[in-house]
Amino acid sequence: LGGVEGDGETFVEPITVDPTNYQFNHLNLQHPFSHAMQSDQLQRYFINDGTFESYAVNIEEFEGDTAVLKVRDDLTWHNGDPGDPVNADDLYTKLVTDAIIGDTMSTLWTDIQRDGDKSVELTLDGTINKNLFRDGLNYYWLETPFRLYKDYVERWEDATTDDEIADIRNDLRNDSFDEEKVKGNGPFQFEERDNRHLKMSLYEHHPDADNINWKNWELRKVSTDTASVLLGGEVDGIRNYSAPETVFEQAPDDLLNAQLPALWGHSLPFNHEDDDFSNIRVRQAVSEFIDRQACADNYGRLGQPVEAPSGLVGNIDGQNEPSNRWENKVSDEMAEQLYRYDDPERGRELLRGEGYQKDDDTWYRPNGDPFEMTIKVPAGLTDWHPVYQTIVDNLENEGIGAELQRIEESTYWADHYTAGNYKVASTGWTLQRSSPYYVFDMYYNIDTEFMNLDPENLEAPPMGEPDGELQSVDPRGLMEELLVAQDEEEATAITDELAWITNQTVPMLQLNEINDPVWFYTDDWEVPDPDSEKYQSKWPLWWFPRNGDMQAK
Amino acid sequence: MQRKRTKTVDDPIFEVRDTTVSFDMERGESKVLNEVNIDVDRGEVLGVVGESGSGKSMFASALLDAVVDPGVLTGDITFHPESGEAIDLLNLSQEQVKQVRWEEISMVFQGAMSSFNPTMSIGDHFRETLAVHDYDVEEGMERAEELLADLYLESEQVLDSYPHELSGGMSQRALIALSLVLEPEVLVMDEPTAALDLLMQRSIIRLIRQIADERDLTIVFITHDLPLVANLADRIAVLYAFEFVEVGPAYEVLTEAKHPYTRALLNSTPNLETPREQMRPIEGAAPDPVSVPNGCSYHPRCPLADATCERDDPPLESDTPEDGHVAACHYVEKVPETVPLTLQEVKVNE
Amino acid sequence: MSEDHVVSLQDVEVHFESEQSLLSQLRGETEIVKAVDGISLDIPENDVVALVGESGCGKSTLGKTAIGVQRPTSGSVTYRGQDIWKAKDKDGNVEIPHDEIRQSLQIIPQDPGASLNPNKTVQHSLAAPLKLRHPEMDSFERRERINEMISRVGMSPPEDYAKRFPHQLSGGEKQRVALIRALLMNPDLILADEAVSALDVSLRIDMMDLMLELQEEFNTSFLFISHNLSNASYVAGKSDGRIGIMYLGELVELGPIDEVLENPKHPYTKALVWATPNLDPDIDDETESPLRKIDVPDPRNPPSGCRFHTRCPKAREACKGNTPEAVAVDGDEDHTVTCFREIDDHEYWDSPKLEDEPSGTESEPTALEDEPVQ
Amino acid sequence: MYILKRLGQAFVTFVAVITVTFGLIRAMPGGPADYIRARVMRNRGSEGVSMSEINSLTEAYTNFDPSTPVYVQYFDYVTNILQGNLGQSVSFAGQSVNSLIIKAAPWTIFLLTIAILLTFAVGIVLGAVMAYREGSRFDTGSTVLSMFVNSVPYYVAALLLVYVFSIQLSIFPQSGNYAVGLEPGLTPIFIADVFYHAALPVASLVLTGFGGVAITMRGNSIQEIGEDYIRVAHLRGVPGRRIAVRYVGRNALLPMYTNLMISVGFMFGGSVILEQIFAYPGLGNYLLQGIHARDYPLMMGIFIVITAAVLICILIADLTYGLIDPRVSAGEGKEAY
Amino acid sequence: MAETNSTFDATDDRDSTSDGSAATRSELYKEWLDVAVLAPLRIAWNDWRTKTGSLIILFYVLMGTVGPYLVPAPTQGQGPQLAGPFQSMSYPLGTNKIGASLLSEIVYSTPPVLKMILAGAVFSTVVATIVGTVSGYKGGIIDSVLTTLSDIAMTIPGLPLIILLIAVFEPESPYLIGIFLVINSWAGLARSIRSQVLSIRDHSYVEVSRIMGASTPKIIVDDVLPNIMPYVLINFVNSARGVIFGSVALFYLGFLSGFSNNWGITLNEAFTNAAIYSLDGIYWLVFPMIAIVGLSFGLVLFAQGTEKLFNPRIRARHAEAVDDTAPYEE
Ligand SMILES: Nc1ncnc2c1ncn2[C@@H]1O[C@H](COP(=O)(O)OP(=O)(O)OP(=O)(O)O)[C@@H](O)[C@H]1O
Ligand SMILES: Nc1ncnc2c1ncn2[C@@H]1O[C@H](COP(=O)(O)OP(=O)(O)OP(=O)(O)O)[C@@H](O)[C@H]1O
Ligand SMILES: [Mg+2]
Ligand SMILES: [Mg+2]
Repeated sequence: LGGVEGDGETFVEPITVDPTNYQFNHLNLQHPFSHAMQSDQLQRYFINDGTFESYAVNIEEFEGDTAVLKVRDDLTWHNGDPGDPVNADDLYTKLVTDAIIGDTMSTLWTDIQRDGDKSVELTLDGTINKNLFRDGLNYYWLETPFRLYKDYVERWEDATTDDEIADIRNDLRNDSFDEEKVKGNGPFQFEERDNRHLKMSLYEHHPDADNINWKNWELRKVSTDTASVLLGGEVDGIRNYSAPETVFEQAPDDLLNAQLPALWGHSLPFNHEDDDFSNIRVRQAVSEFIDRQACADNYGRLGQPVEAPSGLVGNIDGQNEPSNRWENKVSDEMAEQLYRYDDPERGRELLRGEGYQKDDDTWYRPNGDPFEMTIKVPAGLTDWHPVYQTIVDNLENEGIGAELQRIEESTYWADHYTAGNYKVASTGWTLQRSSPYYVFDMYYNIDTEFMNLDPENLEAPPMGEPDGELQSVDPRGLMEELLVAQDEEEATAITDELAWITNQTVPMLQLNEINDPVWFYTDDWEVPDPDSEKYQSKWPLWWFPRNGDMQAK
Repeated sequence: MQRKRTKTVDDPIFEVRDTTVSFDMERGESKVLNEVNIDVDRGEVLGVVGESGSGKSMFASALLDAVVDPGVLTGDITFHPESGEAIDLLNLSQEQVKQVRWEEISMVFQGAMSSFNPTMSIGDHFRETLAVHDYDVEEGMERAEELLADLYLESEQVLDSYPHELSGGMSQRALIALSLVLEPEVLVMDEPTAALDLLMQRSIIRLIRQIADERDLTIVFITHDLPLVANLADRIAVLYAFEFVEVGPAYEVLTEAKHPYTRALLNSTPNLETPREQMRPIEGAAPDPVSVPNGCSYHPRCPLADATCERDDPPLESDTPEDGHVAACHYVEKVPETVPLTLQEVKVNE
Repeated sequence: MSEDHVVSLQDVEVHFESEQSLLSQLRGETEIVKAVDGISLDIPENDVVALVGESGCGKSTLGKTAIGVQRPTSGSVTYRGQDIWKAKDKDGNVEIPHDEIRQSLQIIPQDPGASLNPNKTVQHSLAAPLKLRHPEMDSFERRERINEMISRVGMSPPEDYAKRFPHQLSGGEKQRVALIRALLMNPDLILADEAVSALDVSLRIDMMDLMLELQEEFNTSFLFISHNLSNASYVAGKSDGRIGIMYLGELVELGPIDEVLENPKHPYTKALVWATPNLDPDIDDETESPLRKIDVPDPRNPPSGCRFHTRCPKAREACKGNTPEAVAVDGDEDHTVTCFREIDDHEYWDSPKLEDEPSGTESEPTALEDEPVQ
Repeated sequence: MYILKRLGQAFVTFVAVITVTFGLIRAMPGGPADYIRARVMRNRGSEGVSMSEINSLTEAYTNFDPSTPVYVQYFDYVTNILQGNLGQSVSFAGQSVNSLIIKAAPWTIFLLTIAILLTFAVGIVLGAVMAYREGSRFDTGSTVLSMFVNSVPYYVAALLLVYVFSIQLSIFPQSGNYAVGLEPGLTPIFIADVFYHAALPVASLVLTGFGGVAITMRGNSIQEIGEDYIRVAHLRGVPGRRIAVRYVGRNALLPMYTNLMISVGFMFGGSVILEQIFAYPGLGNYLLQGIHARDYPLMMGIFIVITAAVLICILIADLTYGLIDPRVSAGEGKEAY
Repeated sequence: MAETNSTFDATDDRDSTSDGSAATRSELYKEWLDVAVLAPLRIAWNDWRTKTGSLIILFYVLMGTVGPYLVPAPTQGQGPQLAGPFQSMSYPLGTNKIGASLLSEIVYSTPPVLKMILAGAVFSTVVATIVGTVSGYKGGIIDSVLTTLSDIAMTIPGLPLIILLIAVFEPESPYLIGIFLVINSWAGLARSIRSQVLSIRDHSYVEVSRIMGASTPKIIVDDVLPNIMPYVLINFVNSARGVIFGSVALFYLGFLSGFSNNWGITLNEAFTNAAIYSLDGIYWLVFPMIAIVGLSFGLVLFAQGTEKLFNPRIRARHAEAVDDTAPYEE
């Protein structure tokens, strides 16, 4: 049993696309090939304590409105022996292309200059919270050789209007490169591909190549049925696979799983233009009826209920280890105060208070119609369904008519969720960033449109008084403040306020939080023990080889 | 070129004894050929006549031991080939079956069209038949072409055709040629012309006659159309209700039929000679094989019938066996009077 | 065009584009069968016309044209003076609506097996014409009338027969039911297309008698089609009707039955008479076939001139080139024949006899008479 | 001219199908960008794609200008197709639909050809034997079996086969078209491996498909056995084996020829789900990806290819049936009643 | 013109019937009942295939109609999660991941599945029969148009087309989904009905009806349809089977939207929860499979036996009102 029969020379990882379909512009989101072993990440993020460790790029200077980033000295592009050094142009290209596609990071600086051979200097917009800046760099890989993106970079430099930028973006998104042109700088370099696999081989000139005692890293096309791939031992490891219960039970002895503190979860977004759910009290009432413990249980062993839905923290009192790290983002006081929503009786009172009535075990709206709703879920994401089915059952039990509507996934996102075409729907939330800013970003910037929410005109009860008089609040304004908050204390205060608002207004109800597990076959590979701290950084699979934490047996 | 008109059977090629064909049906046992006895003379043309459902086809099948499932054939049928031992047709070995069928006795069916495999050309049928009987195919095909030509067919064209490309008359003749390609001694023809129009029927009958004479064939010719065999057959056997009721030389059966049924049949047959006013239909209907009347099976329709007829089945015999004309009737002597033959009367009156 | 005639056919032609094989289609050949080629025929009320001819000569087509089921390619078919197809197309002044014409011209099909809907009881099959013809009748009246008719044709008890499915009837019985069905429409003309040919010889007289009896009772005309002269002569003879002899789409001889049978003029008619078997063993029957060829020529490519010339024992060169017209026999307008031999001074008599083509295998026909009959 | 007429008809059908599918595909909600959006939404940051990209994606990834009227797009598209150019895939950046199809089609065709041939071979032989032993216990048993397998959906069979043969027994591979790392080529090892990988998908089609064929074949054969010419052939002394093959078998088979061709279309449709289960890189797989990704050109391209394949099969069936079965003369058309 | 009531006199007959007309009426009714209803039932009962098939179908119909009253609706927490089968009467077939009883899920899936089947099978059969008979019987231009139409429908690959249609229209009602699932499967059936009708319309009894002046719809219903009924019925069942297969497949692929429970959803849930990978979990997969296969097997069995229902020979034998001692059997 277990793992790909191997000579200890090749690590096999699953993919579900035909490798020949890859193109090599990672910015074109249509089947891009960009692999963390092929290019180095700028920095490493430790989820448990929210700290960072520079890797490919170091923040040399962060003072006032300048930040200087420097590429690691010994880093080279896979370009023969010993390759071209990665230099300032390449980092510059990374940041510029990021600006072209308009990621959050680019909103943090106003100007960019190359600073010598290896460094880039950014002029920041006002006083930016350093933590937030670091967090912005978090998911950056140095995968943009200047050679390749030269045109776009130059066009961007010349561009003056938003329309021009949009054009460049369009072209960039649509461009595709073939395999010859693209070079990475990570420990493994592209070797060959056919329609079953893509092979990368060890790049000996990578600074960490010495830590790696095997030759190849292979991506193998496998069935979309990950359970069978894993249990069938077609691979040596899987990065993050939220396996169903059976897989845990059936896992052979040499199949190790470690749960990462990479949190995400389900939530129940409300349509804020809906007759019922535009009312904060109705949202709260419905939240009271929902048994989040059951939602989490029904999701499976990786799920934990969100104790106090606040957008920010999940299991606020730390039952779930990984979420402890969020404790220091809000004040202890606030952690206490956040409302728990586990009192159906209060829910009933709230509803009655808004003119709803319950007769014969059925709730009626103020206008006399039965209180009913359809919960929309993406049909293909069957692992989501138990969670929402649980909500349906909770609501039905309470006397609120509820149905689960399964909708084809692309249609769901395109025509229902992002079109704001629902009463209640389903979506995920994530806590994979170190700064609360990025979490609230989802509630008050990105998904607002989809929820028909107006984040500048919300009403919430005063802090600590869930039943108090509603007053208007402006979470988006608070986020602006958070962006430039200079010290921890100030940041915590703002975060407290945002957490409270989110906890009370329930723009969407957080339901559960889920750990991502990583899987390894240990018969051929030596990896740290599942309890090890080493799993506390995001994506151990990428970091273990580089750090020498993983060895071929 | 008048052929000998046999009176009695001197040299039987078939001896059929107590032959019965029965089917087990939901409604009861159905004897569709009931203990029939008849001899067929070598070289004669025996016409077997009877109305629809009287068992004619069963008789034909019995002669080839080819009764369809689940029919059961019992009795004795002995076949005397020109040379060699007599063969018990109902107990053939595998080898004998192959030898007897088509090589000694062959058969032409009612629907010629449906006797050919629709997906094989006519020529392939010939070649196949020759090959499976281990005949020399080339030689056989020459014979086939001759046969076809004798039947006024353009042999090459016909051999290349598929069955559906031939008209009814053509396929019937092709089938006759096929039945003769192995030069059998006996040809059993079950209503070979029923589906054709008269001109074609007559032409074919004439050809059959010719061929029979040329090749010394014995022919058992089955039809429901009495006039058709009137001039072809040497002897005529009349089937009624699964039994032979009259057998005799053709001339005699036509002019002085002994059985009331034969007479009624003659009177009811449309023809140009009998004055129209005097043609008479036969009263009543033919019996169902499951419930054949007791006694003489014709009694319910017979003007002569009395208690005897209801009780006793008359044997097929004659006071004057030497003329070979036998009938199964208790009152043979009363028949001419009670059932006059209209055509003969008219002629006498003339 | 007389209004006395139930149906009157005027120069009717029916052409079919024959079904073609793939190959001939590729070659772009379109083949036309002239199933009926210029026939005129009047059928008066209460009359019987028998049509006789070989298979494929167009009898059924002509019959169907006469009862307005087959649209003629050219020529007209009138019902009591009303052009049937104009009525159908509502063309011009329609005096008799097509529906009425439709119901007045009926058929008894050839195959007793196929003539009744196997899924319907006799009762059901017979109720259909009554429903159409007498919508006012209720189901009891219908039942009654049907039972009357069933017993009328000698099937009793009628209640029992009414309940049967076609497979529970004998061929003769089926044909009787088909006859009743046609009669229940109360038609003026019934086309009996080979209606007795499929029956046992012994049942034919019975059936024909029944038809004639009912024909008289109901005052219908009959167009009786058969390939068998005996049957045709029986039906037409008993009702003083006429007989028409068809050959390859043409009416080659037409006249009162006894006239034609006793004095057949067309060589083809003679051949038919020859082919009719006789019951009298004293008639010597061993004469040679009066045909030079057994098979009918391909109707898609009929012979030129007189169409019969390829098989006619009397054919001469003249027959090849010219097409004969119908002429009255001995001045009797009722008896017409299309043969040059009826015209004493025709060039026929001077042209040489046709020899068989080399492929012809039939033995030389024995000439019976080679001089015009004076 | 039958052939020309038939070709014309096929062409009309083809254009109609293009039109219908073009219309339907354009009516589908969402565009190519929405698929990316869906991917981002689903994974909410656990991939390297930033959430803020979501809102910038709307107009990227369309290969047609939404401002040109639909009929112009349609016209352009049809023109291109008629020139054999199926366009550029949207979701597979840098690849033309033609090249994707050329890559995928052989696998689907390979799988389907084997499956169809085996299905028919097994079904026909079984059906014929059943007919010969009509009424026997073998016949009854096989009939029940045939009906039973006929009522099992092929994907259910596929799942069960996977469970038994690849998960429990590990005899057959569960997915893919050939073993990883094998050099494609006409080497015996490669060919053997391709068949090895096709075993389960083919088996699931064959196991659930042969029953229907067998029942049809049985019916046809029984009817054939009752024909006069079979009796005559027996009387002619034609050996039983030859009658079984040349007479009954062949004649019973001929009417199924058209079925065979039509079943091609059905199987093409069915390959979508089968290839999904077995991760087989055929047309169905790409079609599904195309649909998910709202890759219009790819969807259309595969639709057109499948349609054309079906059309060609039906056309071949129609045109050759007359050659195979001498009874049939092509052509029809009678006057309207 | 001929007279209607010619020579024969039927007065006595008429008397006798008018006397007993009340009796006759009920007799008539009985006779109809016997021939049209009881005889088919007897025939069905006499063929083990139809009998078994009918029983199976009846079982499903009961499950779909009465079932929901007998079995509680599936909700989470009816039992422990992933409890195996045959352990408790409250979840006899075990529970799924959220602790809902599998039996409840299967039972509550039945009504929508039956609705889908009914709508789909009725739709495809009716459309096919109408198109097939009309184009076969009418011929000419109508035929050309309808044939081209069904050719087009037949050529479009089925499952992909259905996926597209469902993506475009997002049908929610089971009836509508049923119809979508057979959106082009009627075409093949119409084509073969057409070719059968082409030969049936040349039967002489059809010709006679036409000559009698019966209307086209009447001829089609009376003379043409009964002949193709066995075939139509078999295809009705095939479409029904197609609907089951198709719906399960689409739920499985995640394309079908809709609220209802469905065996396909259960199957898919079981599959995505890797039930297939353990003997303990396989029940979750097996029961919906049994539900799917069982119903389609029942339908197939039923259809295979039904030819006889429309065979007048057999019908006559089983009808008491019809005397079957009539001798002529061909
Ligand atoms: N397979 C069968 N099973 C039961 N009865 C049969 C079978 N075949 C024929 N019969 C019956 O046997 C009897 C004789 O049939 P047969 O075919 O010999 O009649 P026939 O004289 O040839 O009639 P026809 O002139 O119609 O051909 C008929 O009553 C017929 O119903
Ligand atoms: N619908 C049709 N389409 C094409 N050809 C036809 C059609 N009906 C008849 N024919 C052809 O017309 C000719 C005359 O046919 P018809 O049926 O009138 O002959 P018939 O004298 O009734 O023959 P039979 O005695 O065989 O019934 C035949 O050559 C036939 O093939
Ligand atoms: Mg017979
Ligand atoms: Mg005819």
